[in-house]
Amino acid sequence: MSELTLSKAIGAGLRRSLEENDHVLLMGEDIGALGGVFRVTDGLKNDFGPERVMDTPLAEAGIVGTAIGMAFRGYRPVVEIQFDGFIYPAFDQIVAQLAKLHARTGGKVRVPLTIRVPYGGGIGAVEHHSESPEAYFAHTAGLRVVTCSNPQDAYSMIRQAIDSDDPVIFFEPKRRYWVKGEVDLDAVPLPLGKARVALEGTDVTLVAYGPLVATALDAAAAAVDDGLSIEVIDLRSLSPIDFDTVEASVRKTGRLVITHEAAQSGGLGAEIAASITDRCFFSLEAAPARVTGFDIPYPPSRLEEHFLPDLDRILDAVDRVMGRENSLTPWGAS
Amino acid sequence: MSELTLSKAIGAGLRRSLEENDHVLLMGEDIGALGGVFRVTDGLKNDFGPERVMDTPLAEAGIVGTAIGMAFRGYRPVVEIQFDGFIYPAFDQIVAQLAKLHARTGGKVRVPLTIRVPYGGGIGAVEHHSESPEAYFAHTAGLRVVTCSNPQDAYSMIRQAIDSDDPVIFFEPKRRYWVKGEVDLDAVPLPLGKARVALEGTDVTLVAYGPLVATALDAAAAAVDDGLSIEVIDLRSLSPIDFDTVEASVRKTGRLVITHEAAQSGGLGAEIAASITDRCFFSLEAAPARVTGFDIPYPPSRLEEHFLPDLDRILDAVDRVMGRENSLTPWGAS
Amino acid sequence: MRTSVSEPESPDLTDKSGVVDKSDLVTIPNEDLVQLLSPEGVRSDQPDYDSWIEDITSDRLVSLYEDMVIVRRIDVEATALQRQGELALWAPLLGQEAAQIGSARALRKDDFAFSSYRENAVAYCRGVKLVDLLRVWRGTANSGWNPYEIGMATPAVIIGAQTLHATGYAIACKKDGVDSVAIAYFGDGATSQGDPNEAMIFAASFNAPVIFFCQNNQWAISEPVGLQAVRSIADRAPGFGVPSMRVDGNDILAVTAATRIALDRARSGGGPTFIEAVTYRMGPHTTSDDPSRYEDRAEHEEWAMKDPILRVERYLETEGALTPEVRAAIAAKSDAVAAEFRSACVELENPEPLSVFDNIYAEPHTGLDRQKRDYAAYLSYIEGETR
Amino acid sequence: MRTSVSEPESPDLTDKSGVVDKSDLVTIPNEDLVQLLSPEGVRSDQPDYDSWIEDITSDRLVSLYEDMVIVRRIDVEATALQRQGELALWAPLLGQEAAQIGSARALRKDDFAFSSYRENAVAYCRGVKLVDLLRVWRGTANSGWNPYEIGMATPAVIIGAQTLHATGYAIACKKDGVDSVAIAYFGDGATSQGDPNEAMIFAASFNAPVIFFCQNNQWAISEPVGLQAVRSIADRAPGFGVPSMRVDGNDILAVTAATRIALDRARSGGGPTFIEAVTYRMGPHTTSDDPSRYEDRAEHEEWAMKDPILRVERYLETEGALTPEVRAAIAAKSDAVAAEFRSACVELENPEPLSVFDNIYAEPHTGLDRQKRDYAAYLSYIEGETR
Ligand SMILES: Cc1ncc(C[n+]2csc(CCOP(=O)(O)OP(=O)(O)O)c2C)c(N)n1
Ligand SMILES: Cc1ncc(C[n+]2csc(CCOP(=O)(O)OP(=O)(O)O)c2C)c(N)n1
Ligand SMILES: [Mg+2]
Ligand SMILES: [Mg+2]
Repeated sequence: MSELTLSKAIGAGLRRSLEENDHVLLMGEDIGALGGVFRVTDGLKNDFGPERVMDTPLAEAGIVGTAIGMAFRGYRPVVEIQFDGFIYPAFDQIVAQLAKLHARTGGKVRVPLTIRVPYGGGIGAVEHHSESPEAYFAHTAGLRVVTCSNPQDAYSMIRQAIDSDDPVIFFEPKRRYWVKGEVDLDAVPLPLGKARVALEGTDVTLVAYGPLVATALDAAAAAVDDGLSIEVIDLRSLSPIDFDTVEASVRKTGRLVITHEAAQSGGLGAEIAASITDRCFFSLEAAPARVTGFDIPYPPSRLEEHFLPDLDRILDAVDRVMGRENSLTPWGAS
Repeated sequence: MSELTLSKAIGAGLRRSLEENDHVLLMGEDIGALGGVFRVTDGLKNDFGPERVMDTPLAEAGIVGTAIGMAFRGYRPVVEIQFDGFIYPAFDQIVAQLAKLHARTGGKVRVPLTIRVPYGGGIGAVEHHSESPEAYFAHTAGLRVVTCSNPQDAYSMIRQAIDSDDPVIFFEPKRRYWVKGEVDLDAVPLPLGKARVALEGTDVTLVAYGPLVATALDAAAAAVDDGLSIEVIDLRSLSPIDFDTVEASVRKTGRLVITHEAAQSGGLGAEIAASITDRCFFSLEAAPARVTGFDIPYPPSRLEEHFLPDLDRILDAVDRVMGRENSLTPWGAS
Repeated sequence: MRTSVSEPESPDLTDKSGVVDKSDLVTIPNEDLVQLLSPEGVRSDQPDYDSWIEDITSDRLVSLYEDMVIVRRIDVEATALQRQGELALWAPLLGQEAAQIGSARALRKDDFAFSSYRENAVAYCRGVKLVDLLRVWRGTANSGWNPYEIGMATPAVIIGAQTLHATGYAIACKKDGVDSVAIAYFGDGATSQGDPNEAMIFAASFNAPVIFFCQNNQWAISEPVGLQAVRSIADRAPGFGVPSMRVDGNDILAVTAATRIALDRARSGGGPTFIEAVTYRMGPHTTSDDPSRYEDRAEHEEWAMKDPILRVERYLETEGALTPEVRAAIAAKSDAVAAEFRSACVELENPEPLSVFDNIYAEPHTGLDRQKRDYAAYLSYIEGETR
Repeated sequence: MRTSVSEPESPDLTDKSGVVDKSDLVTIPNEDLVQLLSPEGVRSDQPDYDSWIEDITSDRLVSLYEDMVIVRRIDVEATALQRQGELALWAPLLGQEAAQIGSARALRKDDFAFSSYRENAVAYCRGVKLVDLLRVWRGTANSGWNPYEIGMATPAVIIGAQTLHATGYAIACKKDGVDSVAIAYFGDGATSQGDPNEAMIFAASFNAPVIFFCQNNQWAISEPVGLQAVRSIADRAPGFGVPSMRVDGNDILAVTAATRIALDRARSGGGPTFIEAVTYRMGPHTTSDDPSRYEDRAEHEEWAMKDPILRVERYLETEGALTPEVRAAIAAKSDAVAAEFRSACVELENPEPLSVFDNIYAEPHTGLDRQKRDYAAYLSYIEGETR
């Protein structure tokens, strides 16, 4: 056990995978000497050489496309996309090639590629550096999509992603890179597709993932003062989604709040609300509520607090599903 | 009034827009002499010349990107993407540029660009020619997304899309290109963002759009034999979605079925189910049901009937929301 | 060898003649084209290239000729099958036989080809089973064969995407320390896409053993090559650091020589090479296309005179290698292939309904598994209902 | 003029020396670089270029010098503001003053520039209000100015995307029958992206009056240009049918001349031109970067000797044009600009919360309107609660 930041935990996971399997290699912009703009790959080029830790030309389609070609020969490339907003030039290679190759070839060609994407807001960055594009990929059949919320998961999940024979989009909650936690490098991890009950509770189920798990836990802690017991689920996997775990929780609580940074319309919150409503309609005491980013391009950083779900907005939604006074039905107003 | 196929109705709309506004121009692959692979632009290059109907090099990012540049100078380009599956190389230009330019510039730069996309399956085509990528765009703030289901709407909506000062992704239900209908070239159309009640009914609300509106109407007709009155809503606009119209219907029927060809997870059905559950939770007699494509890449054409929602699958879901015997709860089994 | 490398001549900066008239660029002038066998079947000496095809005696050439005849016959048969409703679509390679067979026959078994949808002759040379050529076009599968069995990826329909895969594969060959080569096939239209340009950049930066083999058949559906490129396509690669050759794509000897030069270069650590094979699409883009809407008949007729098979036939006749027996044997083999092709086609059954859920993932996916379960229930419920 | 056009020399096909050693390509050799003013401040004659800058007398050069001094001062001030927490980030252009000011000052008011994030000097020349340079980096807006007011699009952060916009804009100029020109600014790293390659293809096919102005500052964050390109970047364009020039980007005279040649060509119907301005990024990539992790100090020092401002200073001194009065005036103006820049910065207020919903669409959008309504209700509810 050692205490690591989330970013160092990912680095440790990459290191271990590089050590254990010589077909693992890293590709990306500035991942070598610089160690990546977030230093996640710090030291790896030095230790494994430029053949295994490859700085590439500045072209995301090129990176993903050539990585696919390497996978054809049995490699397991781990690609870094420098920021969330820079993944779109590679969209065709991801959606039309990476996601479909295994199905296209009747399972003959495996594409065990991992695409690491620092994602989400909250770091005061300029445009294109704070996006949450996970819904695009979770809607794309053939991909697995995961995200982590703590150093232990960061370490274990990156290793599981690399080990998976399917392509995995690995979203890293960049504003939590500096969060520290104990990491057991030999822990037996949960299966990659499983959600985790981060906090048990009885009144409301609060589903979060990635950067908002910490916010959700804060909200749950604050709710205790209001006499509310919130069960927090860290989704971890966004494709597939572990609905069994969410369902079990909602059957118990009867109430569901979902939070993510991505825009609300067509975001994962919609899928979770719809699927859970379908699975446990008669257990629900209220309509599931969503606390999400708005349907706008990510705003300038001085306004990001008015975009990002926070503790107060989550608790307002909790009040709503609890039938308590809330912003949409202020009792003073009636 | 004249009787036109849906594809000819779009062509007529393009022609009228080209006539009325000399800043309208068409761009795309093979749209000139060939008239497009579906002949939607047939004759237009001949009549308006190559300066207004521009065959372009084979590069979707290039087409959309240069069209954006033209919009900077006041043009209203109408771009054709040859098939749904070929839009991804342009994804960055659409999502990171087109969708965001107006917001980025505080409204200074308008991008009245229309992107026409023949979409959906059912024509027995090879891979990449039968996709339904609408959810990607409906989840993208800054875009409007619409689709039509009949020649009159095809004509009116393409004209409204071109007239809109916002970028519009215009999905054309390719397997309905040959459907005929009366088109009034001077009809006063519904606002672009409005849904249309295609058939009134009292028992179940069935929401469809694009190619599946016809299927939904067939299902409604068949349901009459079972003593069921289905209200069919043709959504028309996918961003924004006219939830008011859907809500009004569901408040009346208490039951909701949504159908689309796109994969279920993260598809528009999820958003509609979630939003309507939120708006009329206490009017719902059953969980909204979705009848959609599966979470798989579009299958080879000999299997597409096992992917595309059809009358029987829709009626099975109708039975489900009605609490009747259905495939998931066969009474014989219990 | 330097003669074979394209040296793009730079446009004159002082030329202010206004709008470029590209009409004359549609057909590329023949001057700087490598040609060893003329349309009339006359062999010309080109020392730089001749040495690479010394082993292609008349006998060997007969065998290449046979390949060309057979794939042309496959095209005819496939088109007929499409007309008869047995195939949904077919993309004929008519006119491009030399480009495809000349290059593909130059490959080693351990090389790997990444192609587009029109490279049926390449697949044929790689040893594809005939039935595997049919699956995609009959609509029973999204790709026909196991790439590892024949050393060829299943075709990419997204224009240009495969060039990056080839480049990555080539980089991997280098990492593995083997001298296998990747070859990417694509068309003139594809050169406008970002991907093939990025592929050249990656190939140059990583000195990848990859061949970019562009069949410039003058058309991208209805668009003439002049819309994609105002200079010859082979002129682009050198600027990226990728040497290029421009060969008569209807001359199987020139194509073979150029491919062998590029292969040798790649195997010996010399990196990527670009080959432009100048040819012509004599058929429609696919069986659903109607070239009469855009094609210039005169140009078509001109190219008919440059037929890749005819010139070999003429040459072999002069050499006395096309005896009646040889002709008869080839005709018999063609007939046999066509017959096998046809019966393989009509016998191709629809896959099982539930197979739509197969192989989407390599490992279980709970979301999809549930959809499969529900759909299975639905199918048996419906069956019960209608029974 | 043909001397100015890049004629890529083709690599030798017979070279089988194995893996290319690109280390020596990081710094591009100077031989074929157009230079009119040496680092020592010595003016050399180059007839082809001289005629284009005949009007740049010492007086005019003093004014360009002043621009360079001021934008360098802005960079210093901005970096200080970032260190003090007043700006979130800044991308200094230190070392690239000549490339940006030489090219931007050559433009006409009705021309239009499309740039990346580092072109603050271009915006300065286009007449941007100082405060408008700050908004993005302070985080109060996603772009600073109204593009139509200064004839310059707000910067594209997605590398290379703007090259297509410039090309489309140029095509539109042609359609409008005006002789305005679009200029696209981008870096050496950007040349690896698909978009700029597609932009050259579209520009060539439509003969668009666009200038592709590449500032090769040797770095894309930590990646040396040798990773993006194994030959000079200017070598690529000719293959696309876009003539190119390679100029000393630290020589404001050479940059001005090249840009004017390209502008003239574009205005008179000659189509696109590519200019590679060879320069060096003397600062970090942005204020969050740490070049000590990757940069070669010796190389840095070498480039320091080639400073674009110093050489003009030396030349003007020889010419006697940099009198103490002139120096004092420039220093005073720099101080004033810096002071205004600073106060504009600290006075920039956060926008209103509900403005996040503004201008997403040009026309009403019911979905977003509802979110705005709900969030307004939330804000006033929260305010009421905490009151
Ligand atoms: C990304 C993408 N855009 C458009 C298409 C539609 N399309 C299929 S083939 C083709 C023309 C290709 O021309 P070329 O590359 O010259 O190959 P050829 O068909 O001549 O062999 C087009 C535009 C596609 N398949 N993929
Ligand atoms: C599509 C995309 N990928 C990655 C980045 C991250 N990024 C920002 S600047 C930069 C380097 C750009 O180098 P260059 O084009 O040479 O311009 P310079 O910074 O030197 O001016 C990178 C990789 C980005 N902004 N956009
Ligand atoms: Mg072609
Ligand atoms: Mg640079």
